[in-house]
Amino acid sequence: PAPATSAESGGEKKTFVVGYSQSNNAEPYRAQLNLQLQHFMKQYQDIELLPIADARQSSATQVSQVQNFITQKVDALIVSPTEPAPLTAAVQQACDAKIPVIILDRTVNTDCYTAFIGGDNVLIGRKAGEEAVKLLPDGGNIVELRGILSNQPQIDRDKGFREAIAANPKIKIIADREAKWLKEQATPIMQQWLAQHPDIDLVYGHNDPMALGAYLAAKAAGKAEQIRFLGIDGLAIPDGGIRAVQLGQLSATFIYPTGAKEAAETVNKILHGQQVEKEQVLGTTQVTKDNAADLYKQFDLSGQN
Amino acid sequence: MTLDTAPPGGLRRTLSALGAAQAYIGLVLVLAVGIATKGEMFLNETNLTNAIGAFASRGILAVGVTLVILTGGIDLSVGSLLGIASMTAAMMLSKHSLEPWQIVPICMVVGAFFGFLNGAGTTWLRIQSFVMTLAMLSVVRGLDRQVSDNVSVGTQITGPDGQLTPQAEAFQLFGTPGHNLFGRVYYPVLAFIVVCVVFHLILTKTRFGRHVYAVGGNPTAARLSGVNVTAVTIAVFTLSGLLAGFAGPIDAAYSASADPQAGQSYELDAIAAAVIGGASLAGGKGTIAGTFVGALILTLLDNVLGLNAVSDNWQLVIKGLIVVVAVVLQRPDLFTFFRGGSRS
Amino acid sequence: MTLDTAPPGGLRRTLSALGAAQAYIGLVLVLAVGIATKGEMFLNETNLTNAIGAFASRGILAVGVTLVILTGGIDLSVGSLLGIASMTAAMMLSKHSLEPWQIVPICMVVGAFFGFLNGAGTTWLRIQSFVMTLAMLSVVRGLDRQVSDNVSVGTQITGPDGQLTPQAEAFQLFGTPGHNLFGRVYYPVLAFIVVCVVFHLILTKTRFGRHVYAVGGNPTAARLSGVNVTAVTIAVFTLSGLLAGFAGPIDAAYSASADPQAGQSYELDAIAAAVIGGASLAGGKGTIAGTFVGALILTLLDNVLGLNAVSDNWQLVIKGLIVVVAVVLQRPDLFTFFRGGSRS
Amino acid sequence: MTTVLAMRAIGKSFPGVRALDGVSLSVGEGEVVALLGENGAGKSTLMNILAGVFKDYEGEIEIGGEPARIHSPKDARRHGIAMIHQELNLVPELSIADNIFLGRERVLLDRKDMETRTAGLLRGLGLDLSPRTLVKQCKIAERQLIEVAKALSQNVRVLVMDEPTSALADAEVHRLYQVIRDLTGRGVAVIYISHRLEELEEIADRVVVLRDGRYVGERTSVDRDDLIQLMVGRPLGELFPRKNGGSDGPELLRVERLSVPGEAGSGRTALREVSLSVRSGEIVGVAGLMGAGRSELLETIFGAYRPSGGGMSLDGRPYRPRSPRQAIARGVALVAEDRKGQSLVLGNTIGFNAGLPSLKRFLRLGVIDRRRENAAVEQQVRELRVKAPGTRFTVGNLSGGNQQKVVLAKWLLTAPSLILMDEPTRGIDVGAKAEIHALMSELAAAGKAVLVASSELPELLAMCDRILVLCEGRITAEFPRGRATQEAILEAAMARQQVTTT
Ligand SMILES: Nc1ncnc2c1ncn2[C@@H]1O[C@H](COP(=O)(O)OP(=O)(O)OP(=O)(O)O)[C@@H](O)[C@H]1O
Ligand SMILES: Nc1ncnc2c1ncn2[C@@H]1O[C@H](COP(=O)(O)OP(=O)(O)OP(=O)(O)O)[C@@H](O)[C@H]1O
Ligand SMILES: O[C@@H]1[C@@H](O)[C@H](O)OC[C@H]1O
Ligand SMILES: [Mg+2]
Ligand SMILES: [Mg+2]
Repeated sequence: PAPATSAESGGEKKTFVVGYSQSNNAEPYRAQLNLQLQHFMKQYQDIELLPIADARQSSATQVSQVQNFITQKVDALIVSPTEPAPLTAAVQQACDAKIPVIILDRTVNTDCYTAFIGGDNVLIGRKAGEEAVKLLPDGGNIVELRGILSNQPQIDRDKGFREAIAANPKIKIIADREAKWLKEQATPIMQQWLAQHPDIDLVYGHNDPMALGAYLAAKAAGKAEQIRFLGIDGLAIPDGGIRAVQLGQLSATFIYPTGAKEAAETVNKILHGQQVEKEQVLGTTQVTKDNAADLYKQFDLSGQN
Repeated sequence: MTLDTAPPGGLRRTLSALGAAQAYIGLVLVLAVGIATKGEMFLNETNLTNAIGAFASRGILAVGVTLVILTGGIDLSVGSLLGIASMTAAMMLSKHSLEPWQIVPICMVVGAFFGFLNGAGTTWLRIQSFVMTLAMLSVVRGLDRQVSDNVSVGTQITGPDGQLTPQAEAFQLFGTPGHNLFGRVYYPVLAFIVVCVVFHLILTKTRFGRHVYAVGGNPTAARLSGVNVTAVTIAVFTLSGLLAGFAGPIDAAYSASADPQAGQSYELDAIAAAVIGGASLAGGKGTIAGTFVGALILTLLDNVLGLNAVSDNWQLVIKGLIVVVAVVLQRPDLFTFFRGGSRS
Repeated sequence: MTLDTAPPGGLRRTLSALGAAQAYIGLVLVLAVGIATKGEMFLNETNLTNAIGAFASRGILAVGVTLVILTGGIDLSVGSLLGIASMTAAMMLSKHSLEPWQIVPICMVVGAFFGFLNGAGTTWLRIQSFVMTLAMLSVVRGLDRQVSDNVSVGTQITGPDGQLTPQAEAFQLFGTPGHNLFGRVYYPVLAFIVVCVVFHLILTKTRFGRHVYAVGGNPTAARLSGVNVTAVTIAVFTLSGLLAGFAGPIDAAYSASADPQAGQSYELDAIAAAVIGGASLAGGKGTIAGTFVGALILTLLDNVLGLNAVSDNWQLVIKGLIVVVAVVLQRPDLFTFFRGGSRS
Repeated sequence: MTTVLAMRAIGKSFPGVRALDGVSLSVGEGEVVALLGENGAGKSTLMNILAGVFKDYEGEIEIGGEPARIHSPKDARRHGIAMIHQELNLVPELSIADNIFLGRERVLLDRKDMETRTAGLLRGLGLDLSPRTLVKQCKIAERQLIEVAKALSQNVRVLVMDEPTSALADAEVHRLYQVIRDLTGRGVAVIYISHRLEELEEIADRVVVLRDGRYVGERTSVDRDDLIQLMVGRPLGELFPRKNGGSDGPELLRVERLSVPGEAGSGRTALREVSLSVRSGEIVGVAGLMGAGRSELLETIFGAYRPSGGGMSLDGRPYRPRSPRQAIARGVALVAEDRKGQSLVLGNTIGFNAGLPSLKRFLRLGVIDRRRENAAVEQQVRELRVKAPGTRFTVGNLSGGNQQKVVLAKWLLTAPSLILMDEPTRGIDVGAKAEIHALMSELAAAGKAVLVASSELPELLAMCDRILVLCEGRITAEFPRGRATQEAILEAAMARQQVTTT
């Protein structure tokens, strides 16, 4: 067949196709990540991001999504695993198929990937713990709302937090329960805690929705003023943690970086044969009343796209 | 020749009253455990209101699902319908600043519309309701996530002055904890009770109610008696959707936001409430009173276990066991059923 | 006057073959879309193996659930049972270094045990299977989370030399992607097909199979025809549990770990496969072939939509719609059903 | 006499079956027309068309001279047509009153009114039941009368009764006649389907005969042989072939002081110290009024209920069946009273149903030998002359009588030594009835023992070597062949609390 006689001569301009498998779009944090990734990927003219594949919390679904992307022969693959182990073999398959893989946010148990980009949940937990120590100089009672117990971020956020509050032995975690990352689950749990413990000083939520669900319950009981609330995520959306800090509902939240920008950069470098750093651990920013407005502006993507 | 083997009137009445009381034994059991372990902390008004309020939107779904179950069908889509209704409510509030009293009917229409499609699919296309409503669950959840862009939409809308808008202020009365009608009545609880009373009356006092039971109890007989089986079936699915739509704003107000995942797996809770309350999935058998009791059992059980600080894992175990015990205890034939000799 | 009104043999066979072919129209539709849009990319062996492999454990659950549905019951606990079996497998491997061939029977016994309890509850305690298995779902999930301490247990166990232990190496053959028996056969797919064949034969060729259909079709008539209804019911629940136990190691190997949440909501997929395949939740109607087709429709649909990079929200919508279309198309009376006029 | 109803050139096809072809029928004011025909002749189908059960059919219907378009039960009701269907069509979970007014309630129920009117209707039919009683608590015969009450509660011009008496005993049947006469007196046209020719003699003004979906003629006088000739197209042998019964075979079944507790909830009668015996080669009848405990006696012998006292022996060995399964294993079979509820898996095929209790016979290495099974089923079904396109036909689509034959086939395939028959000829046409009677005789002649409960006294009188009479769960009389008369049996059947022996 005759060579293509298109306008751009030489066929030099190749478009790279990138696939991304997200563990669950319906979590606001991840929706935000998707939005940001699409935004930053657009900056690169020669890269096309396929519609994001949503595993809807199912590892099996996610494995087949990765396999589908291999079948489609994408040029690079980004994965935010639901869990480390299940995706390991699939990532290995991609690796065997010579597809560069960028792991976002949660790890896998193989080092056959090109780059890992993610937050440090132990660090975030520790920062939250340090803030708690600051907020409760004379000690106090903390209740902890946990994410899904088997999720690694939950484990790490708990671990870091407990390490940090050990600094003040008068600070005690008097109750903790699983609220599955959901606002709606946190409210009734907090209502029960308020009935059981008249002396709660601080609520530590493993994410902002849970902290805010507890806030609703405390506000209803007229105790919102005497209790402090800490969350994690710090999303720049109207319903997110930054706004809640601005409104004084949360004392602070900690930005769990999406890594979208870094992922886009990394993909671009890989596709153009440049070197990338294999482990890119992102820091966190504490959101306070003072920096909230700026941070919101910085991360707000609603006007763009 | 006929009734003479029955026990004399007085005794018979006592027995049948006992039979009815029997249905509440599961609930009494849960209440007893609550009072025994936590006394006033459990039994006070705030705690009970909180506990029932947390389940109210699912309770309302359960009423709709009961109607469907009575006709011998099932409705798995109610959780999704509640989800899209709560999203509709939050968007109407945040994007269009509609008044709460405008929002509720809109949500009900949205729910009823999808419910109607469920009914149309099961009757005109003759798809088993399990498949039809499972497909609807998927479709509606997809639409919900699409319109919301997967981002939760808050209902605490502030005006330029930083204060809640009047609409958002009023919307809180639908169930944001701490906001009561007339300073005393928690709307979700009230709404749940009113829905139960209304549908109890519909089922027991109206022609439509009889037809619902007839369609579930013996569809052929119903048809031959001139009951419009198709219309009744479509109606119950539509009502179930309508109630899910009605529950949407309550759910949104409760969380002060509409989450794209809102209502996920609520259908199981709703069906469980109906079935624990004595509804038979074979159709024709069940009552709203039973569903109400079933809902109370589920939510108070959660509450009691929570107040007793039972660990999350054991909560799951104990909850399963207590549901079994409650269901066995409230069998009307409990006293006779170990004696055997009855037809299987 | 008696058998002579039947159509001549040839015609009869053709008609009944057509009726059977009809059941596959939904599947053909999905295949056609896949081939039309993605051609070789869709139709190649690797892709199909991947697609079916992803659903295999749920497909196996669907076979067990079909048995239960055939008797007129339902089994909501299979997802939990798969979960605890996968946890059992991972723990046997990591804590006790058992050989894979020892692990599978242990998992099957675990599953069968809980399945037996389901059967005992529905028969001896006469609890509706929906409630009984929903309670079991909760109890078993709680136990699963308790024994695992809410931490997922990996199956890629390494020895002191940093290499996988021989047991862990072998365990991968149960379904870790990329590991094939004899370098060619992907075990989950093989296991699913074998389970289908075995249970197809059991249902069609044995007395037990007939009894399953009889119990679902009319339990009273079954009992009066000498069928031990209780035993059959207990047996189907036990088999359903057994199959969930069998699927556990597959799921663990597929994920290279047992997650305490593994199998969550698989029951809905399993029931959906059975019902899309033509099983009636009223009991007495359904086949394993149908369930197999139902499972294929579900998983290939996911695959086709994924390969076509349909956005996830629209995937949910389209999936729901296609399921409806597939179910309508594969009705055996499709050609006549718009003409109406059938009894009931 | 003015014509109230005219059906012209009615035709109806089902997949694979031409059920009706060009049938016409007219009925005048106050006239009782009987429809007669073999099982599967199309009687129910014709009447179902009239009652709006089917949307599609060929032909025309006129009511009171006006063309009537009847395509739904509602249409039928609007034209004043009410039908008592062959199979009971009540909603078990609803009360009698709710059932009677189902489909005709006011938007807001007027319970008081419904219950008062129901009480009146029930009284008129001699039923002493509260209108609030749930139908599931009523016995079959009571349910049948409730169906009658339901039809009567409407303002009818045409009343169709499809075998209304199949579950009724004599006393109730006579009350029903009275009701019919009241109606015809008021000008109502009645169409009456029954296989009991003696009933037609009493009640019908005219008999219309269908055969294979076609009209074959009509008579204004009931001449038995003539009608049978018209129905089956050939003369029939003797109706009751058993001439000189009696058996001196060994005792096969012995029941001694058997007691079973009753059950208030389901209206089950208690059995009190029932003793009886059946020899092989013997046919023993059980008579009694409705609710006397006949069905319960047979079902207990079959292992369906656990007795509270007494004992049984079979073939000289103790016999304590704890389930029907064990009874079947000992060579006992029960042709149950309610074929729809107790005997058939309606949604499955003839072959499935017929083979169910005898599968063991066809096992080879644990696997069912389909060919042997099919051959046996086909042969049995053919011998009983079941009218169906094949053994893979769905049982639920058979005519009532043919369903009953499938039940018989199913039990004959188990090769039983003791056959318990509960109303074995209910809903069976005369021809088939004669065949079943012949079959009973054959079975007895082959050394089997037959214990048969029936509400048709002529049948019992002609077929049985001995007749036992039950009243309120007690045996109140026993008559040897020849000594029994209808009067004596009825007297014993009503002999409450006292025992007579002859
Ligand atoms: N829904 C149906 N589908 C297929 N065939 C049917 C259906 N209903 C009736 N038939 C067939 O139509 C024919 C007439 O049946 P019908 O019930 O009218 O007989 P019948 O005269 O009432 O007999 P019986 O005396 O046994 O009640 C039979 O061959 C029957 O199998
Ligand atoms: N649990 C039950 N469920 C349904 N029907 C039942 C049940 N128990 C008894 N019956 C039915 O109730 C009726 C009354 O039975 P019983 O043996 O007392 O009467 P009978 O003498 O056989 O009278 P007849 O057969 O004339 O109605 C029978 O038809 C029996 O089959
Ligand atoms: O809120 C986030 C949650 O949705 C995700 O699954 O894990 C990290 C959390 O911060
Ligand atoms: Mg008939
Ligand atoms: Mg009887």
